[in-house]
Amino acid sequence: MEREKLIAIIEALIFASDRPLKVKYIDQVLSIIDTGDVRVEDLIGELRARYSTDSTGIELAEVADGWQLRTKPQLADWVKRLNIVKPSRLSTPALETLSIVAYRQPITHAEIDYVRGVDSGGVIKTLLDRRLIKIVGKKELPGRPLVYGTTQEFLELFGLKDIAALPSLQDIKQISAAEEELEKAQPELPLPTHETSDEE
Amino acid sequence: MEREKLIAIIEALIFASDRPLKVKYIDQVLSIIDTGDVRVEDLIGELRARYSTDSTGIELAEVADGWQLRTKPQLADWVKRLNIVKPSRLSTPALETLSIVAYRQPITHAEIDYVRGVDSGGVIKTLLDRRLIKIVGKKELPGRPLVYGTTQEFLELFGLKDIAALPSLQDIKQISAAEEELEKAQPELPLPTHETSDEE
Amino acid sequence: MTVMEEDYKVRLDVFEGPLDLLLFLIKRNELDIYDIPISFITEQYLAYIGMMQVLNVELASEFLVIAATLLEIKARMLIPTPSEQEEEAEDPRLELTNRLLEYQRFKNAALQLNDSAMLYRDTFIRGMHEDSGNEDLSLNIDADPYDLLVAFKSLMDRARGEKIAYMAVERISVAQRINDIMERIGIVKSMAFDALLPREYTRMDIVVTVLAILELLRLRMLRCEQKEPFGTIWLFMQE
Repeated sequence: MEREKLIAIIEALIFASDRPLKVKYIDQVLSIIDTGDVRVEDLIGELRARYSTDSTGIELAEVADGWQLRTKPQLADWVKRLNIVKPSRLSTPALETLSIVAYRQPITHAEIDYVRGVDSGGVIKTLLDRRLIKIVGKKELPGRPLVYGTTQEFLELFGLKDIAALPSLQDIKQISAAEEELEKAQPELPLPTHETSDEE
Repeated sequence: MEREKLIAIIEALIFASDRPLKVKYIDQVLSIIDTGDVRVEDLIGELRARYSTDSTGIELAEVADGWQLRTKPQLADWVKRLNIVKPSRLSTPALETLSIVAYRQPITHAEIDYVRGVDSGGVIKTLLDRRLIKIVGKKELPGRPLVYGTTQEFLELFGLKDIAALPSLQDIKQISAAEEELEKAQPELPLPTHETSDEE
Repeated sequence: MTVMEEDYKVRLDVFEGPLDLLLFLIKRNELDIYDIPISFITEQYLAYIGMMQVLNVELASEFLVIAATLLEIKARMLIPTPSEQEEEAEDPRLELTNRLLEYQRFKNAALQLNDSAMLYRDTFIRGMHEDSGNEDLSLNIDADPYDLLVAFKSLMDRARGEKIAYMAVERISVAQRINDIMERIGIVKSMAFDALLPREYTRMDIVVTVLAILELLRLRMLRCEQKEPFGTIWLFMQE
């Protein structure tokens, strides 16, 4: 196999690997073909040189006894800016809390804690800051606790016309109803008797 | 800033992003500097060309309305030998259902069942859980059934730029012509004889 | 006929549903999908279903629905049409033909989809995770209502699970369970194991039920069968 092709394979391997890739693993992968007297280390050297020019944003680094592609340190500020600009997913606690507020509003802090089984103070604060939930009043209970509900921003973010447009638990039951019915139905079925059924 | 430097930044951004990166986010990141009349699309084009040679194992692909670095499909067997990723497979029912949703979205559960001729509840659930389809709303029909559409993840899985990039639906024969024939034949309503119709 | 049966048996698990079976029958007999000989295809279809029943293969109810549709079309085609006035009478086969064509179209589309460069099968993205800053940095959020629903449902399930576990203490004993099982199985003579469990069962219910069954098996009051690994466990009344 040509040298260029081998370099391409090594590049793909290092790129796809979830941790720094050791040379011995590259050797293993390539062991099914005859690479002649080409040394993997030399090929990596060539690949590394290719990434060392100023016009590339990635570099091939030797880390933890393996090889890894990563963005060049001098571009770090740009990459950080990306994290600010790009949308991210909500964390699980945030998503859980938001779903409780959405489906059970108006709801108090204590009730959210009860459902989640953990204190949700921090998450509630984050969601308030992000304007996804808001204080909608106080409950007629000792201490008059605040109650929360979702905001217009919440609806816009999730692309919902109104709160009634949220998919309901009933909806999800419909989806999996087929499976459940199948499971339920099975036990009741007449036994596959061994001696019967020669009718067609 | 020089062109080469800008390309390097864009490469770093695309590399650092865990999902296909939209041009608008690149624009936003670069908005703090004066890029003159350079268009990000053109820079991406240059970067893409750089990755298109045989000596690289990676390619720059336009996926889900964004840009992503991926290993070249022709090197898949080599990468699989690393055993680092769970291979993704979809069952035939899943693929069928997915293509129906992709081409006919927004579509209800009942409509999918009608096309496939079997209940698709279990498959729909699986596809929802794998985030390949999503609930896009409710239909103004009795019972307000949910309607489904495909997701970003669907586009990413199949390497599609957008839904319009799907190949057009095709028959074995040309249907339009055949349907006309069927319609022509109708008024006479010939009884179905087995030896008829050897047209074309 | 025997050759055909062999053929079907091999293909048993291949059919995705009745439409898939019909398409197979049409292709196999080299029929014209635009002019389906309905009595012939109905015969073939029913023969297949009959065979499934002989082989004790559990058929989805949709197979029977399509069987009924075929018979209905067949009947309608046998009714002589007063040819003059029924100018715009529809071919009774039209809807079925359209469904078959539509289904075939999507079968093709599915194959095409499967042929594309699939992520994690034909192509791979960067495996290593860059140190992307914490997510709170981001000002906007990628949101999907289904995420909310799933989050809420799992919370509710979790809550329900706790309640059941709490009540488990006062559930019935092994002795009670034995009486219960014998009473129920005495009527129907045989039952699937899971049918013996309450509708909402806890781990404790399973344990109690298994202990009760083991006891009944030991006493030779029940017989137990399982056709395949992980298949349904059937219990028979020992006469």
